[in-house]
Amino acid sequence: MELDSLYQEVILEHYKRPQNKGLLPNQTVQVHHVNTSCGDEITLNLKLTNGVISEISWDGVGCSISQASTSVVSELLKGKSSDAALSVIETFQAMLQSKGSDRGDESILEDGVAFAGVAKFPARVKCALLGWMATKDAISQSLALTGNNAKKEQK
Amino acid sequence: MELDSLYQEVILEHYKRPQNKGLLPNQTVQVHHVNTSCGDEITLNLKLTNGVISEISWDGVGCSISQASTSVVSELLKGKSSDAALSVIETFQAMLQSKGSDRGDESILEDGVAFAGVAKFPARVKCALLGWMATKDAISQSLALTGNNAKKEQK
Amino acid sequence: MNYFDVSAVQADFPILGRQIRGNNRLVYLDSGATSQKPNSVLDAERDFYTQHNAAAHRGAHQLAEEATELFESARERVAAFIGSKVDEVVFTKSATESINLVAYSFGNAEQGSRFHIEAGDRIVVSEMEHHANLIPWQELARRTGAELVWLSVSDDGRLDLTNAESIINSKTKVVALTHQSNVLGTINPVNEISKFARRVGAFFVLDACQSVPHYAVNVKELDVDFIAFSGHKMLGPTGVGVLWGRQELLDEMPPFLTGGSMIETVTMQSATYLPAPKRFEAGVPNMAQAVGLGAAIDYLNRIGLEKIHQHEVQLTKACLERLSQIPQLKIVGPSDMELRGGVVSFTLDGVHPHDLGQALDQYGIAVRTGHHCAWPLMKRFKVVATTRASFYLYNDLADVDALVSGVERARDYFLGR
Amino acid sequence: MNYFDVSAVQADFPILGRQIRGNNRLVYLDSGATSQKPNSVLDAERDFYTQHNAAAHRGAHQLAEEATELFESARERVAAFIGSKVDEVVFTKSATESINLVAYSFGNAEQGSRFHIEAGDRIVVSEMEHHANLIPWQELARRTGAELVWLSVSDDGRLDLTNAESIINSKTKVVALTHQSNVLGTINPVNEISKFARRVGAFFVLDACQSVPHYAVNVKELDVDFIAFSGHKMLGPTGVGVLWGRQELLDEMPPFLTGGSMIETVTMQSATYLPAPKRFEAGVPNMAQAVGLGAAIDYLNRIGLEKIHQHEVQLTKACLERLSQIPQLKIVGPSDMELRGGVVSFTLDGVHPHDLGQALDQYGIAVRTGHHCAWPLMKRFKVVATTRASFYLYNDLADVDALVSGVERARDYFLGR
Ligand SMILES: Cc1ncc(COP(=O)(O)O)c(C=O)c1O
Ligand SMILES: Cc1ncc(COP(=O)(O)O)c(C=O)c1O
Repeated sequence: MELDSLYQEVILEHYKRPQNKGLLPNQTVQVHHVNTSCGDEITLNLKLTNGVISEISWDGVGCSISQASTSVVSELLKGKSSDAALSVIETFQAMLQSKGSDRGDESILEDGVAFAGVAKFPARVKCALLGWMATKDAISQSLALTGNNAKKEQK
Repeated sequence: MELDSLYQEVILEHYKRPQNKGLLPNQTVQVHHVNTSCGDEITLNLKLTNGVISEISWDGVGCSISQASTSVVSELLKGKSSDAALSVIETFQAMLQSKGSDRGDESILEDGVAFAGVAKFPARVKCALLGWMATKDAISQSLALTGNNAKKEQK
Repeated sequence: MNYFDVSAVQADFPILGRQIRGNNRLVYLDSGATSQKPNSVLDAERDFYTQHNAAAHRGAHQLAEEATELFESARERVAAFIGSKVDEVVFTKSATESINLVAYSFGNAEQGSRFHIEAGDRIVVSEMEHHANLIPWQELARRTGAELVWLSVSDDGRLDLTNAESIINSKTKVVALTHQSNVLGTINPVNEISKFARRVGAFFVLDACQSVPHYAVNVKELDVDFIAFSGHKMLGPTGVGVLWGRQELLDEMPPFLTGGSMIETVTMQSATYLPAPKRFEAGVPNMAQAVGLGAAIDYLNRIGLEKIHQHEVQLTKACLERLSQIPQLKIVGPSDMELRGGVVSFTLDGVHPHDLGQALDQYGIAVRTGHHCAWPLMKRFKVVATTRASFYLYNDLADVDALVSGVERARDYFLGR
Repeated sequence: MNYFDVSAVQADFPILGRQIRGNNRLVYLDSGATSQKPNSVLDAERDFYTQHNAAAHRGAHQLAEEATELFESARERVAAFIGSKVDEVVFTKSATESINLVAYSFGNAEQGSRFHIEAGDRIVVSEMEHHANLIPWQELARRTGAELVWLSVSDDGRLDLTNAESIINSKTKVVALTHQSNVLGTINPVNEISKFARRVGAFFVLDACQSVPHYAVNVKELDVDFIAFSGHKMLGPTGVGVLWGRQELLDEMPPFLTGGSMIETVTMQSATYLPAPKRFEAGVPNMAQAVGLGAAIDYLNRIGLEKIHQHEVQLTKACLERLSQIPQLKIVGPSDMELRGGVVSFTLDGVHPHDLGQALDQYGIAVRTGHHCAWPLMKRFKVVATTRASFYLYNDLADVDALVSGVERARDYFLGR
C-alpha cells in the first residue's frame, strides 16, 4: 500500500516523539520559516560554536512530514561542522527533488532516507524540506554573523 | 451574387455623387461622429428653422456605405419637421438592426431601402448608421438648444 | 431523494471516469477550488476554434463576424443568468481580476470623481474574505492612504454584525464582502449588510465566486453595485471571469487595463474610451473561454439551479450529520443548514489536514487542505489549516459515504498505531 | 520552394476546410490579428480538462499534482522557446495584460524604488505602437506626471532614429517599443535602440506580439528587460499571454493583480508576496490555456521557426511584388524584405478599405481592414485605414494569388462601373 511507502514507520515515530522540539535559549540565530501553500510554520534556533553546530532546537506546527523531517534534521546535524551539515542538506534536497529516482544514501542521511518516498508527491516535498531549509538558512546566517564578528575582531 | 445585394446601384451612385457634401455655414449645431472600429469620421451641420430641418450638410471620409448613407439621409430629411425626421431615423435603424428580416418601407425611407442588405453584415451596420446617428444627435442638440433659447426668452 | 438524474450528469463529465492512485474511483470533492467540465463545454470551445475562430470586434470578414456573434451571445447568456443588462457584463480572466479591476479603477479616479478614494476614507471588508477580496483592498488602502477595517466572525462562523453600524460609518467608500465563505460555507445576509452601506453611500462589491455556481443569484434582487465570479468554478473553462456592475457606474468609472478595442479615439498624447463593457475589455478577448462559459450556463440551466441547490443541501446535510459523529472531528463553520452552502471544513484532532488529505487522496478522494486562501480566518479560528470537502451537481451520497469512511480510515491509520 | 510540407500543415487546421460566403475556400490572411489552431493544441486542452483538471498549486491530491505539473511544464516550454529561465516567464491573459502589468507595477513602486516614476521622468514610445503598447504608458504618465515622448516614423515605414539620443535622454525611465509593427511589417533594430536606453539606465519593454510567433526570439540575444506576447497569435488558445522579465527585476517589482496564490503570509492589514513568477499570477491560473500554449510551441518547434520565417518571407516577397503591379495600389510600409515580417498593408485609390475587405470576404479572403489599433500611425500616413494581409505557416502561394486577383476583381467592381 502506497500510503505506507510515504508514511514510513520512522516518520510516524519522529512525528509522535519529535526530537529537539522546544526552543532552547542562547542560539546564534533564530529563523522563522513558513510553508506558504499550507500555512505550516517553524521557528528554529541554531547555535554555532567554533564552526560546529552545537545545538538545534525548534518549535512549530505542521503535518507529520514536516514535523518528523525537522526532528530528523535536528538530530542528524547536531555536532557536525557547518560545511558537513550543508553538504548533508544538499544530499537530502537532491533526494527530495529527484521525483523518486534517488532513494538516498543511508550512510549520510540516516533516518532521513525515510523521506525518499515523499519525492513522488510533489505537493509534499515542501513539507519535508521546511525544517531543512530553515536549518540551511540558520547556518548561513550564523556563518555571516560569526564571519562578521571575526572581521570586526580583526579591525 | 451577394456583393450586389449589399452594394446596390443606388448606393454606388450616392457614393460617387454624394449629396449635400461640403459644409454650409450658419448651422444650428455641428456634430462630429467617429466610427471607432475603423476610424471613419463625419462632421455634420444641421439647421433647424421653426422646428423644421432647413439644411443638412456634411463632410468626412469613409467607406461607400457610410458616405452613401449620409448622402441619402441628408436628402431625405431636409424639409421634414424634427419629429418626422426622428421617426424616419427610427424606421431606418430598425431595418438595419433586423438582421435582414425587415426590408424597409420605401414610402418612408425612399433610397434608404437600398441599405436593407447591410443588415446581414453586422460589421457594416455601424457604417450605414454613422450619418443617421450624427443627424439624430444633431436634431436632439438643436432641439435642446432652441428649447433652451425658448426658455430663456420666456424668462 | 433525487432532484435530477445524477448518474446521467456524471456521464457528461469524462474526468469522473478517471482512476486515482491505483484503481480507486475518483471522488471529487474539491469543486470549491475548481469545478469539472462537461463535454458540452469542451465541445463549444472546440467548435469555436475549428469553425469560427477570428478576432472578435476587429474584422469585417465572415469568421470575425461569427466570432463576434458567439462572443456577444455568451455575454447575453451570462446577463440572463444573473438577471442583468447585457452591457453590465464585463468578461475578465477571473474573479480575482474582476475585483482588482474595481479596486484599480477606483484608484485611477481623479479627485472630484465619486469613485475617488483618499486618506480619511474607509474601506470595509470582513474576516472571512478570500485573499482575492482582501489584498486588492489592502493595496488600494496603501496606495490611497485610506483605512481598512473589517467585520469580524463569530465562533459559529457567522458575520458579527453587532457593531456593523459603527464599522460601516460615514467615511466608508467601499464595502467588499463575500456572498458565501469558501471555507465555512456561511452565506452572508447581503441585503441586510448592504443597508449599512447604502445609508452612508458606500459602494458594495460582492464576491460571488461561491454563490453564482450553486444557486440563483439575481442582481435585481441583490442590493449591491458589483459582483465578481469565475467561470472555472461553474463548469466553465479556466481563464474567464465576470464582473457585473451597475451600468451607470461602469460607464463612469475610469478604465483599468488599456489597449486595443476599448478606445474611442487615440492620439499620441491621449485617448478616449468606449462605454462599458468594452471599456474594460482591452485586447483580443478570451473568446473561446467566454463561449465555453456560455455553454456551461446552458448546462446549468438545463438542470436548473434550484434543483442543483437542493441536491447540494441534501449532500451537505448528510455530510455534516455523519462527520459530526466522528468524535475527534470538529466542523469549522455553521453546523446547521441555515444560510449555508455546500462547503464543509473540519479538523481532526491529532491528524494534520495535510496528512488527512494525503490519506484521502490515496483512497481516491480529492479534498482541499490548507488555509484556502483565507489565512486571517484560519487565525481567527486558531487553526493552521482545515480539510475542506465541497459539493457540486455531479456528487452523490456515495461520495459522502466515501468521504466519511475515508476520514475514519485515515484517523485509524494515523492515531491507531 | 517548399521549406516544409505546407499541405500537411494545412491538414492540421480544421478551420481551413471551412467554406465562406457560399462555397468559397477560406483564404485566411488575418493571422496578425489572431492565428488559427492546430488539432494538437485543441487536443492538449481537452486532455487537460478530461484527465487532469484541478486547481494548480492549491491542492495535494493527485489531480492537483498533475494539473500543477502540466501547468509548470508549459512554463518550461515557453522558457525554452525564448531562451529564458523558467521563473522569468509570467503567464498573463494577453500581451495587453503583460504590458499593463509592467506599467501598473512601476506605478505601484514607492518613492526610492528604482521602478518609481514621477513628474520630471520621461517615458519613450514610438509612433508605430499598437494601442496596447501606447495607452498603458499614456495612463502611467497621466497618473505619475511623467512626460510621454516618442520616436517618429519615416515615410518608408522605418523608425526615425536621427534624434533618438535626444529623445531617450537622461530623464528617461522606460522605453517601450514594438519588435515588429503589426501594420507596416517593419522589424525594429532592437539592440541598436536599446543602446540608447542602456546609456541612460532606462528599462526597455519590448512588444513582441508580432515577432515571437514568426521567428526565433531569444531573450539572451535581445538587450531588453521585458517582452510581452500573446498565445492566440502563435497557434495557442485565446486567453493566455506571456510576460518575460529579467529575474532580478521581476523579483523586486511590486505586484500588480493581488489575491490568492501570490502571497507569502497574510494578515488582515497587510501581506507579503512570493517571488516571481507567482507574485504576478494571482488567482486560479488559466491552466488549460497555458497547456494549450505549450502544445502550440511544440507544434512550432516541430516545423522549426527558421523554416516558418523563410516560408513567410517567400510569401511576403511574392505578395509585395505582385501587389505593386496594381497601379491604384500603395503599400504602406517598407517595400523591400530588409528587416521586414509577413504583414502587408496597403491602400487602393478610390476604394475604401472597408469596401475592399467586404469584396474580398465575398471571395472567401479574410483580411483585416481599419486602423489596426494603431490610430496614430494611420494619421502619420494620412490614411483613415488600410487593408492588411498577414501570413503564417499554413498560407501558401495560392493564397497570395487569391489575394492579388481578389484585389483586382474588387477594384474593377468598385471603379469599373
Ligand atoms: C503589435 C501588437 N501589440 C499588442 C497586441 C495586443 O495583443 P492582445 O490583443 O492579444 O493583448 C497586438 C495584437 O492585437 C499587436 O499586434
Ligand atoms: C470566495 C472566493 N473568492 C475569490 C476566489 C478567487 O477566484 P479565482 O482564483 O478564480 O480568481 C475564490 C476561489 O479561489 C473564492 O472561493
